[in-house]
Amino acid sequence: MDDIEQLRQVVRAHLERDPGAALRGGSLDPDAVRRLDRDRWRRQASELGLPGVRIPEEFGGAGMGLAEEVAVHTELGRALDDGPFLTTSLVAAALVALADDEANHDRLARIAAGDLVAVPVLPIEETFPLEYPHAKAAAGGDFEIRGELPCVVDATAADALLVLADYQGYHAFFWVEANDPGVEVVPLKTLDLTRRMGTVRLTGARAELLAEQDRARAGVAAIRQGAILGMSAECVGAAERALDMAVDYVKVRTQFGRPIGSFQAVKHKCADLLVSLERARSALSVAVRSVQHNDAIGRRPESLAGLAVARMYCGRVAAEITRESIHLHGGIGFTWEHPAHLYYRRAVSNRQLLDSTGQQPRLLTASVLAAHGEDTQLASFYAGKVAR
Amino acid sequence: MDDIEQLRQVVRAHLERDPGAALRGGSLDPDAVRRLDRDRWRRQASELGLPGVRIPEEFGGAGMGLAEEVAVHTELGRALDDGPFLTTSLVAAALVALADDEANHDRLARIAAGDLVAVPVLPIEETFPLEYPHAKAAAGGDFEIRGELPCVVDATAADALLVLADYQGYHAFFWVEANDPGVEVVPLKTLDLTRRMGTVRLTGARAELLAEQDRARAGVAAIRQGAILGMSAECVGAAERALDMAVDYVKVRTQFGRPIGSFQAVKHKCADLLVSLERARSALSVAVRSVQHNDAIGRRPESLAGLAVARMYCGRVAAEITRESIHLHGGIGFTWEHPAHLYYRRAVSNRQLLDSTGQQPRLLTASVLAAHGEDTQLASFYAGKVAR
Amino acid sequence: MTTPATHESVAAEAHTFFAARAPRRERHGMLHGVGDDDVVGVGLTQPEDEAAEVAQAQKWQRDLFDARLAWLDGPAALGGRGLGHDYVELVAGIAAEYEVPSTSTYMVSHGIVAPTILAHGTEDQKQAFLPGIWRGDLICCQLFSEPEAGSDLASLRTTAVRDGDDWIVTGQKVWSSFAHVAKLGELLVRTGPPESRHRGLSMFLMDMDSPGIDVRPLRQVTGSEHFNEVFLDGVRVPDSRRLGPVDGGWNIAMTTVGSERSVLGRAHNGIMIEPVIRLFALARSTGAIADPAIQDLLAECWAREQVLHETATRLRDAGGPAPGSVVKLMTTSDMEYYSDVAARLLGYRMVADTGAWGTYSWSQLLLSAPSHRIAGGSDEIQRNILAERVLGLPREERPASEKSA
Amino acid sequence: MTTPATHESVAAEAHTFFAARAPRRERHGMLHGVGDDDVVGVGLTQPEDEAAEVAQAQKWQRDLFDARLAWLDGPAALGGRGLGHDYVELVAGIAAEYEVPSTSTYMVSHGIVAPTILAHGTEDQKQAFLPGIWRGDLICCQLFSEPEAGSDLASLRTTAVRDGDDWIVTGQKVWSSFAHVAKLGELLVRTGPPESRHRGLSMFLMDMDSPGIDVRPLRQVTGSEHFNEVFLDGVRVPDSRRLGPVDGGWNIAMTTVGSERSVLGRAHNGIMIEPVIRLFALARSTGAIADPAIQDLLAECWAREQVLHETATRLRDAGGPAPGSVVKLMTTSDMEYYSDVAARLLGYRMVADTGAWGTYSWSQLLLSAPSHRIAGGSDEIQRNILAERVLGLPREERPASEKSA
Repeated sequence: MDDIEQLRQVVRAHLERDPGAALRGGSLDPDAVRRLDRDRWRRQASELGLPGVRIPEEFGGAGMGLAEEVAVHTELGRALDDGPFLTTSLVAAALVALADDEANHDRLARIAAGDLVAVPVLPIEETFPLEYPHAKAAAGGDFEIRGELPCVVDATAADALLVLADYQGYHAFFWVEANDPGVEVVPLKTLDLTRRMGTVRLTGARAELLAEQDRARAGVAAIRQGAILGMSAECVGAAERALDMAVDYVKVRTQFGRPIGSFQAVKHKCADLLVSLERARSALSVAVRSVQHNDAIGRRPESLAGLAVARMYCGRVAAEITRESIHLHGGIGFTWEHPAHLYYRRAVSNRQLLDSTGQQPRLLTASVLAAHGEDTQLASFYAGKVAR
Repeated sequence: MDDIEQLRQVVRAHLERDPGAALRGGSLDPDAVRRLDRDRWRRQASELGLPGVRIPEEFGGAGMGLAEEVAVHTELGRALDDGPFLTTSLVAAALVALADDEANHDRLARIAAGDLVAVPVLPIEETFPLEYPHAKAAAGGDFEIRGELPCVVDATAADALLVLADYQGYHAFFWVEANDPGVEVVPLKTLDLTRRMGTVRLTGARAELLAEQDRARAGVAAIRQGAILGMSAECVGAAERALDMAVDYVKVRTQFGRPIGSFQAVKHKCADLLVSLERARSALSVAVRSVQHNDAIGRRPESLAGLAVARMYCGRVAAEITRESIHLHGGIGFTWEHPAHLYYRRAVSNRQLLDSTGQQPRLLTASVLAAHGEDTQLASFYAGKVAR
Repeated sequence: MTTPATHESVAAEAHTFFAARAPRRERHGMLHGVGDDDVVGVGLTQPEDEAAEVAQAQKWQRDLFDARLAWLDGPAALGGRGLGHDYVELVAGIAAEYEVPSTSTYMVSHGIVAPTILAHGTEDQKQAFLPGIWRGDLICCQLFSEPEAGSDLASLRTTAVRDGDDWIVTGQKVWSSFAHVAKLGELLVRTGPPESRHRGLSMFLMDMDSPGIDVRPLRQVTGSEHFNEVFLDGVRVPDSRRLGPVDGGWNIAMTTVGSERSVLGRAHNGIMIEPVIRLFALARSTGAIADPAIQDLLAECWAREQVLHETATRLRDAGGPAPGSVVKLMTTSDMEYYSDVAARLLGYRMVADTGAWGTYSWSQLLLSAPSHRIAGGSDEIQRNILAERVLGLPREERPASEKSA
Repeated sequence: MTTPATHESVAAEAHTFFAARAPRRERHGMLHGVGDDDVVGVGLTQPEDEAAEVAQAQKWQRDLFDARLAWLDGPAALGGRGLGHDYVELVAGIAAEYEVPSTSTYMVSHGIVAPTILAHGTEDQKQAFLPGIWRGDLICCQLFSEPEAGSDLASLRTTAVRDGDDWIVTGQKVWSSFAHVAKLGELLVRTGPPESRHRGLSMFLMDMDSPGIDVRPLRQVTGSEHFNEVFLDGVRVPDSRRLGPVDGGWNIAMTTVGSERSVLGRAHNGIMIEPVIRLFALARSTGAIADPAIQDLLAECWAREQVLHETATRLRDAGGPAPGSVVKLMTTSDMEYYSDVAARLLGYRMVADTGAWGTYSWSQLLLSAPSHRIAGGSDEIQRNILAERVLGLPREERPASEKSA
């Protein structure tokens, strides 16, 4: 067993001992997920070091690499975990990229300890024509932000928000305490019942400027790239588990005097799903390797074709596998009590977020053309859409 | 059995007694198809009245309706017949629309008798930016045409060509004798081995003007609509037969001590193909009914959504079924001697011609929008592309 | 009335009836943001709305029956009108022009149970039940599937044991639509030994308020409670309620399953609130309609709808075997296609309910799509039916273990 | 050489070898209209070109072997270089930088037969055949399938009967690639009674010029003649040519079939002439690249190619069961996808050969696509393998009729 696989086993064992809302048995109460189980999150921090996976060791983290972080996302997806790992790890990655100062080091240490839940507030897709919140200088060296963003993951559980805002016509990152009177978080009913989301309304929230322009861009890149890899990995994990569940079920469910898993239609369906799963795993590893390569040569990540491959495949495959898993479970698969639909919900929700505008395939084509030196109008056209 | 079904049985029985090159057994020689078997075509005329199916009775035809003609095309597709019914029936339909004079009546009578093989020479798709041949007046009241068109069906077997040309900036139809020294037909190697095609080169061919402007437009409409229905029907027929062959084969081929048709994977594949076949049949009948309705109210047919449905489905489904039929035949399915590939070739070839530019789906959307009174920019944009 | 009914006279009656009770339906066409944004329709109502819906449907159905417009093709002696099926379609077409209340409560009653009683019931049974069912008083449900007998209906275990003039029924049924509001259940039970399989089943018409019946709603993944578990503990059913001969229930069940399939086929089309035109409207509202790739997807949706309708009509008229299986397989595939297109159009707007009209509501279609492949006989069972009954492929040989049993 | 080989030293040798014999490969990138417009590669050559191709391949392979670059991971005692698989990939990567002749003639010899002999042969057999195979003198073929034994290999009927030190082989084989040019055939025959099925098969290495062998090419739907029927009439094969024990051929065949699958997996990628980049070039040349719907299709093609390569590498490194089956299923699906995209891009230009570069030639891909689903074990067999060996689903119970036999 290699290191990554070992790490996955450790995380899996912990999540089995101390499961999230999805796998605790019984009917899932969406309202329970909307509130974060802080004690459990601290246990994941103290017993597993979860929030600090990639935070440098000097700030209390484990200082692991990208591949390890992706493995953790995969396991959390497999368990449909409802903790705030996705969002806090994005904030941690951004903070590392944004500023190397005392206040930030302190934040990173508190994140690693599980004491601080901080959430990124920015549109996930670069091409989507959303308005960013606007920031302006306020008294006492602070700033004031106004704006609204829908579907912010973990917003209802956040202690602090890392907000990307428009400041004097440029992108800048701000730190906002969630209990500021200028912050309102409206909980949303979500398709994915194991993922909390909220609309964040900033009505003159007091904010601390962390970074602007070039450094802010690095933070945006870290968050977007991390979100893509994280959600893609969750998809792979959720799909793995959904297929396992279906395979286990068809081995024991009998009809016509034999396990339904001995019928060729069922066997071939499962085999096809396995092939799909391998596609998703490969898409994820294409993305991870392309990011590693890109980091090594220090290029901007957003237009990476490798990331687009993961965005196209992981969500689509996970939605396929989790949907077919419901089908393979027959009648009980579409009852509320059975967890099959929870996997489908996570898969579809991530798929939607991974390519919210349906533009990823054509962006990929544009970047392939660009990489071949075919800097045609098309490539420039899409490059223009990506660039800021 | 209804009338249409009875007609199909009659045609089928005749084609079984007197089969075309595809079903005569043994290895098909593509060169044999390139030449037309005139005697057989005359037999189809005298014994079955084939070329005159829709030619009015007063000119020696059978004067049947659209549904009957489509049924004949379906049977000919089923038998992969290599006779010139598709092209001669298009010319006949155009002649009826173009001019009600003695010369034309005579042509119709000769077509109905199987003595005249005339072929339409025009680009099949309205949106394709092909240049039309150019006509100019010549001595003796005649005209002279120059231009080239590739992939003209039955060109190598034609006695005469019905050419759509540009005359003084408008469309006009001309009659050209194939033995004119200004006509050169270059035989082409075809994907569909049971369909002859040639490139028609007109180098000052002498031509008789049949109709121009409005009347020409009616002829264009008759030919395009007829070609779509004819090829769509052939697809349905070819797909039917390919599925029948596959089903017959899997009933008798045994592996693992049982007919392979008893394996669920094979059974379900066949069932899915049956569903696809029903889709194609329905698409064809949607198209036929929409044309009948349109004819009744006297509108232009080109932008008919119903025709687009047939163009989208019939070729695609036939290609799917004929390809899977090869697969279901196992190893022998991809040998040259087995006819399975001939069906696949016809299906793909027709599919390519039925939507040569991939524009049919979006044209359909535009016409749906237009029909709902949503005369948006989009609808006008595509309407503009269609209109001449 | 002494003059015989004609298309014209019945149409006039229908218009009069509907116009007096319901507003004309406005054609929203491609408007987005107008009206209810529910995209799935029947069976997906949340529990709290259901009682009102049932009451409204009952009132409506009673009036319709009294006006002799409810059962146009039924025998006059039983309260029907004695007309042809063309009259049914005629009146349905006219009803669609008005904002009539949903009568999906009667989907099983009128689409499945009533035809079965008409085909297999005694004269007494027909007289006793059919007028009430068509008048809307007797909502019906179907009690076939069991936890261990889904696709393999012949293996069911709920038993009926003869006791004088009665049968005593014990066991558990599941996936029963409308059981929680039904008065009459069409019940398939084992009256022979287990190894007799399909040759030892009988059919009964059971009063749903009999002692010993416990109906428990099952919550579906959409959050709605359309299906039920039904526990039967020593329920007494008079022998006079037996439909067909003892141990002769299988053939009757097959009639029922056939009707069910075509009802579901219809339901998916008719009751769905025009999903395709909704998708066009959605694409217009987001501006995605300008994208040629989206135009291609919409064209495919539109073509699928045309093809499905044509197929349903064509196969019904042709009278060949198993048309319901073809229509059902097409329908499930179409539903998945539509929900994929909706997802493509909506992007992130499908992941949370921000209150925007006609966005998050599509997630219900997405969530309900998998259930359509199971309900009314799984897609796999439909493929077996087509392969065996239409294409004549060999039945799967039973495994040796079962043969020796 | 006395210094041990390093990546650097072998790379240098390879560059020296290739540079002396072949021009550098120019990267055509997305140019359309340059070079050969064949899009399918191996096995689809028309018969007339084949003799020249084989002669060229033999010369090339001999030089490569003599330069010790042909069998890098083979044991030194047998003419190999004794290095790791990484060296094989290193040299293959360098070869791809030059316009080297196609050695697809050796696909079966090196990919399938040689590894089988190495794994199962006696020392004498290895010495007798492996150097010759790797030097290119012995082209090999595989003689497994029969007309009545395709997917069901265990039912094959060709028999070998012991006669002193020889076996007498009689029967018919089919779908044998390269049999018409091969010197050595890996032959699977029945040595036990028919009802022993897979337990009564033995493997032999047969000289293809033995009396009694009649090889007849089979013309495929593409018009090429890649496969053969092989008729065996009393062919004498010495017992010394037996590979493994009598009646022990099945396990050897399974090794072979496993290699075949991964060779086909590789072949579809490596030997295909970069279909994806060709599709990009085609779309640029027709202007279709400006259509967003086409851009989406091309992206899917590009992603599929990345995913396939990654999967092949990942599963090989992971060492789990049946990686070849996954790769094969992906490959056939990808091939069909590419040919569909080509058809979409070409429209009417695919229906007849007008002589235009890189248009009609795509029809060969379309025509060959169905054969990929059969060759090397049908897709259905691959799915069974994955379901049973990877997912642990139950084997299909044999029908009662066979059990009783």
